[in-house]
Amino acid sequence: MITNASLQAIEGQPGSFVARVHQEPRYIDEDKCTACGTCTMYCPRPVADFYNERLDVTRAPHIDYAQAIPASYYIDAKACLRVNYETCNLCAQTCTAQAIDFSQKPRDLELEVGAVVLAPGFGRVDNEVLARFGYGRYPDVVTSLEFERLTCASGPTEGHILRPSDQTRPRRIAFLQCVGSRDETCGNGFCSSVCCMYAVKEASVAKEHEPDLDISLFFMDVRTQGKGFDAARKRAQEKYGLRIIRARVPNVDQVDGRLLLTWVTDDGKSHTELFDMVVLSVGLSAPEDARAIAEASGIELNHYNFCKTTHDAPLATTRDGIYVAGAFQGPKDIPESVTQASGVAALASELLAETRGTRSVTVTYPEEDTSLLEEEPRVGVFVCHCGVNIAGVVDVKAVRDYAGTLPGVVLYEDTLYSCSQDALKSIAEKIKENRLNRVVIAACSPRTHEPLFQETLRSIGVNPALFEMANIRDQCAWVHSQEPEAATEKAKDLVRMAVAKARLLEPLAQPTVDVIPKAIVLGGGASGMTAALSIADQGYQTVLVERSDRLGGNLRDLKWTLDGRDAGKILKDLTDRVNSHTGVEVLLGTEFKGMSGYVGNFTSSLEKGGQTELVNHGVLVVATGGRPYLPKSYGYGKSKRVITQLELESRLSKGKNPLRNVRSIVMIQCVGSRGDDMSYCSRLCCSQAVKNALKIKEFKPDVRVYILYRDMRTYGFSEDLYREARKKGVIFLRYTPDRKPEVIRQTRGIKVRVYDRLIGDEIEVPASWVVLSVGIAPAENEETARLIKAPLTQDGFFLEAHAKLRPVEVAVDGVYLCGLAHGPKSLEESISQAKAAAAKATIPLAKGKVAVAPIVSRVDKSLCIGCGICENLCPFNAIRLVKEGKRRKAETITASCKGCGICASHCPALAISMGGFTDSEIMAQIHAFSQRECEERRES
Amino acid sequence: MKKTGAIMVLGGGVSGVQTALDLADLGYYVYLVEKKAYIGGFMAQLDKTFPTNDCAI
Amino acid sequence: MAETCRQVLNGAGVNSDRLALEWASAAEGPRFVELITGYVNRIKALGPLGEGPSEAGEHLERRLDAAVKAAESLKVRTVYGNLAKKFHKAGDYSPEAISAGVREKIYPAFRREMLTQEIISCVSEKPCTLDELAEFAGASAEELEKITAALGKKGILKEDGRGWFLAR
Amino acid sequence: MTQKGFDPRILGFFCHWCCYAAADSAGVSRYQYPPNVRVIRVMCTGRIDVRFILEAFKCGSDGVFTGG
Repeated sequence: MITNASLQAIEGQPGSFVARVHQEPRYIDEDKCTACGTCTMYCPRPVADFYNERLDVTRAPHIDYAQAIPASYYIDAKACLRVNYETCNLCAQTCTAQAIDFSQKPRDLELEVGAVVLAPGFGRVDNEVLARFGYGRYPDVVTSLEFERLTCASGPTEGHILRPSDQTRPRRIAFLQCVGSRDETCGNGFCSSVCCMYAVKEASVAKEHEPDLDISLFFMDVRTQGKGFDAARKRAQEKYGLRIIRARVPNVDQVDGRLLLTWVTDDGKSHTELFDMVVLSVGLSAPEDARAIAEASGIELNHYNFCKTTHDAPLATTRDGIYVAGAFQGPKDIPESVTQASGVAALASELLAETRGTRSVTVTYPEEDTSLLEEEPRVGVFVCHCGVNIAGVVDVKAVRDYAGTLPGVVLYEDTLYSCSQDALKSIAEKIKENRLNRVVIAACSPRTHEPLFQETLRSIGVNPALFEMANIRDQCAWVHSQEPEAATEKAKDLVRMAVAKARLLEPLAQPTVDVIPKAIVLGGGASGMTAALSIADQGYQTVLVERSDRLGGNLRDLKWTLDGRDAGKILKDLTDRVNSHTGVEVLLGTEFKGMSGYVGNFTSSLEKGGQTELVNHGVLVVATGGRPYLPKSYGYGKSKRVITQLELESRLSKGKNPLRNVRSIVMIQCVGSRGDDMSYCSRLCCSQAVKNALKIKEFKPDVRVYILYRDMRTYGFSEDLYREARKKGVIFLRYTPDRKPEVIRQTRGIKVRVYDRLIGDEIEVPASWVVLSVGIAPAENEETARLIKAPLTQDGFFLEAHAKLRPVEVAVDGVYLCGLAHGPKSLEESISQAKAAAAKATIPLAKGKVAVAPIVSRVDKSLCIGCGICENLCPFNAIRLVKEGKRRKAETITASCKGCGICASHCPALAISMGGFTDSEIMAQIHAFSQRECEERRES
Repeated sequence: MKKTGAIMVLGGGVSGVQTALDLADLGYYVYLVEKKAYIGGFMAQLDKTFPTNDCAI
Repeated sequence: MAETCRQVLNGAGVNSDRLALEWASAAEGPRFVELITGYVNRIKALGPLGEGPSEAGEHLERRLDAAVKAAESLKVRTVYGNLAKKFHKAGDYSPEAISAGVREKIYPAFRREMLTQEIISCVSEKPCTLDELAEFAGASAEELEKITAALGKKGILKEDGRGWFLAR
Repeated sequence: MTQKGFDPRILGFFCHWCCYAAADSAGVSRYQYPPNVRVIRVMCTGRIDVRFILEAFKCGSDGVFTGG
C-alpha cells in the first residue's frame, strides 16, 4: 500500500510495465505510530477538517477518522510550521512513540507490474457551479456530502442536524437534484446516476433523526433505477412523507435568514416557498487529475474527461494492459463500482494467468494457544454501537453492564464499530491481555460478520469456534426502533443466551478440501459467454451449458448497442471465440437438472436429448438471463402497428425502407415495468427508446416521434442521447400511472390518447406505429434456484449475497451470478458483471483448496448403537455405517456434511453432536432464555 | 517476453480496494497506490448506503 | 417432529397452538414479519402458558419434565427415529400419514415413558397406591397398573401394604 | 393487546439459511414487528430435537416458533 502517491508514467508493454510513482512523505512513521492523538492535541496550527467537509477543525498532524487505514496519523505538509518554516517541532517532542520524522523525503518509486488498473474514482463539482445555488454565500446551503457528515453519529454534530448559520434545528429542508449533472452549462452534460438515490437516503435518515422535519425533494426525473431501489424509494416516500416536486430550481435567494426557492412545474405554474436549509445533490465529476492520469498512463479520455471505453469492452482503456473500474469509467453507484472492480481483476488475471502465484504472499496464522482452554471459561463480551444503528435504539451501555453480571464473563466493553480495523485490533489485544478463551460480540448478523471476527481470533491463535454473536442489530435494534426499552431487554436476553452458549463452546478443527479445477457456466447469452471465456482465459476448464440450440440469448435480438456499435458483430466475435477456445466446452440443447456437493466439489447432472451426464466441477456461474415482457395491454398482438422496441430494432435494421409510409411513431415507456406485473424498473428501456428514436430521426428526420414516459431514466452518459433526441425534435410527454396513455384502434390507423400536462387536457396523437418499451421479466428462475438452493428476490431474480459489497455472489458458496438473471441491465453492465463473476469464480479454482465450515456432525462411537437411522435420513449422503469389529458404527463424511443436524435430532442414543450446535449448547441457550432457570443457576 | 505477476491499482476507493483484494485472492501481488493519506475514498465519508441504510464503513 | 411435539404437548396439557412451524426463504423479509406478528398475536390471545383454553395449569411443569425425560429415553427415540426412517423411505409426507403414524407409534411410547417418569417422581417422595398415582399422573389406574407391574418386574419398584415404592 | 399487560416470552428456532436470513432481511428493510421473540440459530430446522421444544415449554416459554 503506497499512500500520498501519484502516478508519473507507465512504460513498457502489457505483461511487463514499469510504473513510475511519486510519493510525498507523511512525516509520521506508519509502523511506529500508535494513533494516540497526542500530536493533534499539541499542534498549534488549526486546519479545516476535510474529512468532515470542513464543518470541523483539526490540526496539522491528524487522522481522518478513527477507522482509517493505514491506522496512522499524518502531517498536513501545507499547514505544518515545521515543514514550511522549520519552527515549532512540538509534535515530534511530545510523541512518545517517536514516530514523527521530519527527515522523510519525497520518494520516486519504480514498480514492475504486468498490468495496471485505474480506479481513481470521481472528482468534485466546481464550487463555481455550486455558487449559482447560493453555496458559499448563504451558509445554510450545504452540499449532500456535508449533509451526510451532519447526519453521521460520529460526525461534527454527532448526528444532530443543525443549520451551519445559527446552529438551530431546521424545520423545512429542500433537496435540489442535478447540481453539476445534466447541465451542459457547467460541462457535465451526463447524469451522475447516484444523486436521486442518495438524496432519498439522506432525506430518510434525516427524518429518522428528526421525525417532524418537513422535507421536499426537487427532481427533474426520479432516477432510482437500481435493483430494489424503486421499491425502497416508494417505501421511504410513504413512510417518511417525503414531498416530491418535479421541477428544476434555477437559483436560491436568502430572505430574513431563510432560503427562498422559486420554481415552475410542468403544468406551467410558478411557485415560491421558504426553506430553512437547502441541500445540493451534487453530481460526480471526472477526477480533477484525470488529464494527468491520462497523460501518465497513455490512455484516452472521453469528452467529459472520464476514461474512454466502449460498451462491448467497458473495462478496457485505449491502451492494452491498462484497465479501468469504478466511477472513472462513468458515474456509478457502489454495487456497480464493486462489480467493475472484480471484473477488472478478471481482465488483469486473464492477461497474467501464467504468472499466477509467482509473486504472491500467503498469510500464515500463529499456532493455537491450547493452554487457554485448560482454564475455566473466560468470556469477553463486546457490545457494538454500530454508530447509531444499534445505539440509537438499544441502551448499549446498559447491555454492556448487564453482560458483566453474567457467569463466566471477565471482560465487558462497548465499541463504536466493532468491525472496523481499529476496533478489531483493540479487541484482539484485549483478548490476549485478559486471556479470554470465549468471545461474544453483540452486534449485527453472524451471517454477514462472523467470518470477519473469527479471522481476528485466528490471527491471534484463538480457535475461531470459540466465538458467538448476539444479533442485536438486524433482529433487534432495526426491527424494534419504536420500542427502545423492549429492544434493550431483548438485547440483554440475546446476550445472556449467547454467553450461556459461549461458555460451552469447544475448539473445532478447520478442515480443507481440494477444489476440482473446472467451472460450469449456465446460460449461453452475452453474460454466460463472457464469463466462460474469462474463466478459460484465466486457465481453467469451463463447461458452457445452453438450454436452447444456439448461443447468443437476448443479444441475438439486439441490433445496436447504446454507443452505436453493431450488436451482430459483438455476438459473432463472442460465439467465434467461445467455439474455438480449447478451454471452453459448449453444450447446446442441454438442461441443468440438479447439483449436489459443495464449493470445490459440486456434481451437476446435465441432460441432453434424454441422456443424463454427471459433471464434477468446483464452481458454478448462473447466467441464465431474462426475457422480454410480453404485454397484454395497449393492443399488443392485435395489430401489426403495435410492436416492442426489439421488434422496432429489427424493422430498422433493414434500413430506412420500412419507414416509407411512416409519419408518426409513439413510444410508450414502462410497459410492464413499475406497474402491476413487475413492480421494478427495467433500467434500460429509456435509453433503448431514445437510441431507437434517434435511429428513426437519422433515417427519416420528418417522422414525428413521441416518447410517453414516467421518468426518463437515461442515466450516465446515455443522457447525451436524451439531450440529442430533444434537440432533434423528439417530443417527450410525461404521464402518471393513474392517467396511462390509451391506444385507440381505428379502421385506418391508430391514435394514442394522452394527458398533456402543459395544456392541462387530453390530446390525441395519430400513430403509424406504437412502440412499447417492454420491461425485462425474469426467466424460469424458480426451478434453477430450487436446484441450487439459492434464494430469489420478490421480483423473481436471483438474490446476491450482499447488495453492495458482494453483488455477484449468491448465498450458496461457490455459486456466482451475472447478467439478467441478477436483474435488468444493459449489455455494457452485463459484460462487466460477467467478468466480475468470472473473477470471483476463479478465486477458489486458483486457491486450489477451500475451507469447510467446522459445523459438521461427529459420531461418538462409544454411544452409537448402529441402528442406521442417521444414514437413512441424511439428505446429503454424508453419513455411513462402517464395520468395527462385530458392530456397525456410523461415521460422518466430513466433506459432504452440511451441518443440518437431522442425524443428531433423530439419533436414539444421542451419539451425534454438531460442531458449534451441540445439544448442551442449545440447551444452555434455552435455559438462559428462561430467566427463572438462569437465576436459579446463579444462586447455586 | 516474461510477464510480471504483479499489478498496480491506482486509487484506494471502494473500486480500487475491491480490485486489489480480488487480485490478491487470485494469486497476484498488488501495489495499491493512493494519492491521499488514507484509503477508503468517498465511501468512507458516507454515513449509510441506499437502499438498505447499511453502515458504509 | 412438529406433529410429535403437538401430540405430546396436548398430552401434557399444553395447547399445541403454542408451537408454530413456518417457512420463510431468505428473501422473504415481509413474509417473515407477517408470520411473526401473527404468531405473537396468537400467543397473546392464548395468554400465559398454562392459562390458555384446555390447559392444565398446576401440574404443567412436572408433566413437561416427564415429557423431556421421555424424549431422552432410548426407547422413545428409537421409535421416533424408525418412524422418520419409514416416512423417508416411503417418501410419504402427507399430514394424514404423519399424524396417524405419530398417533399409533410414537405417542403411545411417549405416553408410557412419561407416565413411568411421573410414577417414579411420585413414589420417590413416599409410597403411593395406584389410586394416588393415578391422581398424581392424571391417568387411569388401569393404564398405570401395567406400567407399575413392568417396573416391578424390572426390580425398580416394589409393592407392599402402603402401595408402590422405589426399590432402592 | 388481547390480555391486559401480558407480554409473552417466545423462543424461536431459526434456520440459518432461511428464516434467520429472512429475519435479517426484514431488519435491513427496517420492518417493525413485536419484540417478544428470542432467537436460537440452528443450521437447519432438521437440527431441532423434540427435547428442545419440550424443554423450552418446561422452562416457561409461552410459545415456540420454529422457522425453516
